[in-house]
Amino acid sequence: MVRVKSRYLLCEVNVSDRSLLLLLDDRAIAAAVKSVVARIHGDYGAALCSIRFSVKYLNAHTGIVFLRFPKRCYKLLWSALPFITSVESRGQNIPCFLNCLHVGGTIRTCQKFLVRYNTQQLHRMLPKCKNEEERQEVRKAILNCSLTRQNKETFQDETESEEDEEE
Amino acid sequence: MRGDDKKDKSAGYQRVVLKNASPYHYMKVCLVLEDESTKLSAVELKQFIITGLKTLYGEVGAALNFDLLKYDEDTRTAFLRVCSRGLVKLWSSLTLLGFYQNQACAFRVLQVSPFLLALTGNSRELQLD
Amino acid sequence: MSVDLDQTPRSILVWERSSFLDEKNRINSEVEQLHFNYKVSVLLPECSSTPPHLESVLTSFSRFYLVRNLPLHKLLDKEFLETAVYQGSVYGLSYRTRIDEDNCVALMPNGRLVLSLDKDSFQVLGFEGKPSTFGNRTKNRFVVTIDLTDSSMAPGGRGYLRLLTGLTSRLSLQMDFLLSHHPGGGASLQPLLSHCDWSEHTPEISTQSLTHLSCPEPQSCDPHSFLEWLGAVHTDVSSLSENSSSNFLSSLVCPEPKTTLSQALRVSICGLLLPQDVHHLVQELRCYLERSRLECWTSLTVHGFVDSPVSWGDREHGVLRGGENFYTLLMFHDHTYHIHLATGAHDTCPP
Amino acid sequence: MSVFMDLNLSYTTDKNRLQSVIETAAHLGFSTVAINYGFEPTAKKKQEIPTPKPINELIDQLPIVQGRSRPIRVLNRLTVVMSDSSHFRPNAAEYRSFDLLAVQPTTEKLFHSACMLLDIDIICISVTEKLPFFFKRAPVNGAVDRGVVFELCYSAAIRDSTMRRYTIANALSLMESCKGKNVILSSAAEKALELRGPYDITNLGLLFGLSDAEAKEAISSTCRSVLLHAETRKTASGIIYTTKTCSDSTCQQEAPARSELCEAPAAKRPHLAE
Repeated sequence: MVRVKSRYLLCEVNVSDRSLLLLLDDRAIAAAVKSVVARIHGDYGAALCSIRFSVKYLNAHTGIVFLRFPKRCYKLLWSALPFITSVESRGQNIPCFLNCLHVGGTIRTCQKFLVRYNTQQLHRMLPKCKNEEERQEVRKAILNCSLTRQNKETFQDETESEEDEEE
Repeated sequence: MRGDDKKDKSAGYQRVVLKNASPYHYMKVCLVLEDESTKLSAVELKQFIITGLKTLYGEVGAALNFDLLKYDEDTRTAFLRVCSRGLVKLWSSLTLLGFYQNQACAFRVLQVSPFLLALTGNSRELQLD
Repeated sequence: MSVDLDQTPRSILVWERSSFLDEKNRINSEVEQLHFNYKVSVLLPECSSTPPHLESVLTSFSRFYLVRNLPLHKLLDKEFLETAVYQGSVYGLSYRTRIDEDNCVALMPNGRLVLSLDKDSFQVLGFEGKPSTFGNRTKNRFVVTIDLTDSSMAPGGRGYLRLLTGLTSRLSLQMDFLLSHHPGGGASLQPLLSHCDWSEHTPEISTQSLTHLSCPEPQSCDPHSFLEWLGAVHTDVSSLSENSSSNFLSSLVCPEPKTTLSQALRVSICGLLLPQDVHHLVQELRCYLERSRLECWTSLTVHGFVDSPVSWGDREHGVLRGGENFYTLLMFHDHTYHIHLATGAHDTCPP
Repeated sequence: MSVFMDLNLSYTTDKNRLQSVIETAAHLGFSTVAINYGFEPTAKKKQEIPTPKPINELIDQLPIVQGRSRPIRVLNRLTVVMSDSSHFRPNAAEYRSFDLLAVQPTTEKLFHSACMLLDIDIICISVTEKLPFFFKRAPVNGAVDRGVVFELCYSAAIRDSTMRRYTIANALSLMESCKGKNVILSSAAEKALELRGPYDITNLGLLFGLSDAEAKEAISSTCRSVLLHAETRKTASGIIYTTKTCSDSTCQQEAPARSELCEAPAAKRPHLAE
């Protein structure tokens, strides 16, 4: 049996006010992507975007999104993503942009990347900590960064993404 | 994509084989409208084609460069030039254009070639009786 | 399967530079190998009316004959073979048939009969052939090449009888046919024509004079740009004279460096044209260049038939979207020339 | 390659319109067309299967194909829209009067049976709605092996932007399973201006995920296989052919095709599983 090949785009939703992130949901992101693809690439893009496209995972806390595109047209669809300027969710227009961090062939590679990426982010945060308590917490978090142990709330995204079976 | 077959400078003989190197493709198209009396200027035709590109390929498609080399208002026949990479897009958007200002229309693509000269000598147009 | 919409079918352009004075020049073979010419167009810069010599060459182009519903086995008629095929060159090409859809037939001057058949007809005919080179995965078209001058194809020979029974009893192909003969003309074709419904045609000449033409420097211009410019001249593209690249409609401009021709003459001739006549025309144009005082040049474009089963020599030819096979000969005052040979997707590289 | 065909021109009672559609098809270079009679059975009341109008009643003189010296060939075809397995009645006498037989399954189960079992020539892929099911590899391969073809119609894509998206999306999903094999492209045109030329359709095929050569086959050689398949459906394994002594007006110019059927190549022999 031939595997249906897909590409997973790991994107970060950047907003000015992080509290707005909590308003996001899968459907809002999917609608935003679909409409921007239809705007940039027209009916043809919209047609491509209706086959096997889905928002695989969204972490409303960290603003991390996994998008799945068919492998043969992901470049075309990806090229429309920078044109997202806002996401309409729960009746509210959230100005934001998507920053693509990684493109992978499976969810697992994306997840591995995300762990590494988050570790880096924590390292960057470390010097900025105000008191010892915070510093300790960040250190602990860094040490806990691994795929086998997912217990920290910070890495909630990983646990959830592993539930998606790979196709 | 440029392959030099052989070069012989001494005898003044030079041969170059250019494969798929044509930068443009040329199309000879004819617009058929339901109401034959409708007048359409060259600018309107180009605008119309751009709308077609925009619906099928969005803003990216609308930005595709093509030239209206020649247009005959009476027969609504036009010569278009498009960069080779955009040929399929332009052609398919012409094919899928079905309405001009709420009246049915169709683009009949008469000939397509990577050489403009080829459009002047199509033996399929030979009429002997 | 891909979603790559940027690709276009293959095209080939061969650019060659040489001199008529060079003994090794291949111009004669290049002209003569394109057997079935549909249209010849000549551009004479700085010329206002057709020079009389040229006019006479053009009017002396051989006549050709259209035979309606020619049963193909008639081409194997003994009398026809003896008076026409064995004596000189016969040019025959099926007319109103399309190479990518129907059965197409060409009778070449060297006595070869080429049948480009669809799968059904090929199987019914039962004659040896090979699959078309352009059919990639599926073999839906077959090419049968028969040398009529071969001993086995002599009337009464084994191959001859097999083909004759194939064409009479199994596959009774009938098609409209364009025929011409060099040097005999209609007289040599009489044995064939006398049995059929036919009409005689003279190649059609048309002349246009052009004024105020921007023109690139032909010696140095890049081949594609030059062909584009020449095409624009032949299709009467008006934006060429305005020459403003910021125009909304068209950004086509004449390649730099450019000059302006105050006048030019465009002559074209259309029909089934023989390479011999084209060759005459080339010679006449050379004389014309010699006679003219100016630093001058002239161009000659020869279009082959789109639906011919062969292009140059016996190279197979087909149609994917357009079956262009043409060459442009650019001649200069100092006997040098440039030749551009162009083919489309279903064609092999020109000689 | 064989001649260009458009195996789906919608039948309308408006005779003039149908004539102009056929004339336009001939003008665009199609050598064979089929007039399609739609039949959509519903559960409530019993409906009559349409009977095809003889071609000479529809059009007085068949137009000459552009650039050729022969007239266009016109066939009849029936398309049954199936929403239940009882809608297709094998061996129905009414089906015999049509040259081509097509079904349009609306559920995955029916699609499966259409691919694997039903004695038909063409499976229509719906292009006016989002696909209610996925194309599984197994039935698609089964259909390819049996010589049944899938049909995509493009005129809906000309009419409306939403339909265009469905057409392209459904076409691409189909190509993923069948890899460009056994696909035909036809118009389903109701009006002359909804028809497009053969080379335009070839180019459109690229959007549907076909290659240049495959797209050209989709309007020529594959259509020819469909006609051969349809002929064999009426015969016993393509070897014996019985005919009532009524002149068949639709086959006037392809006289050799008849005799040659007997020696049709093995690949073109019918795949009658039953």
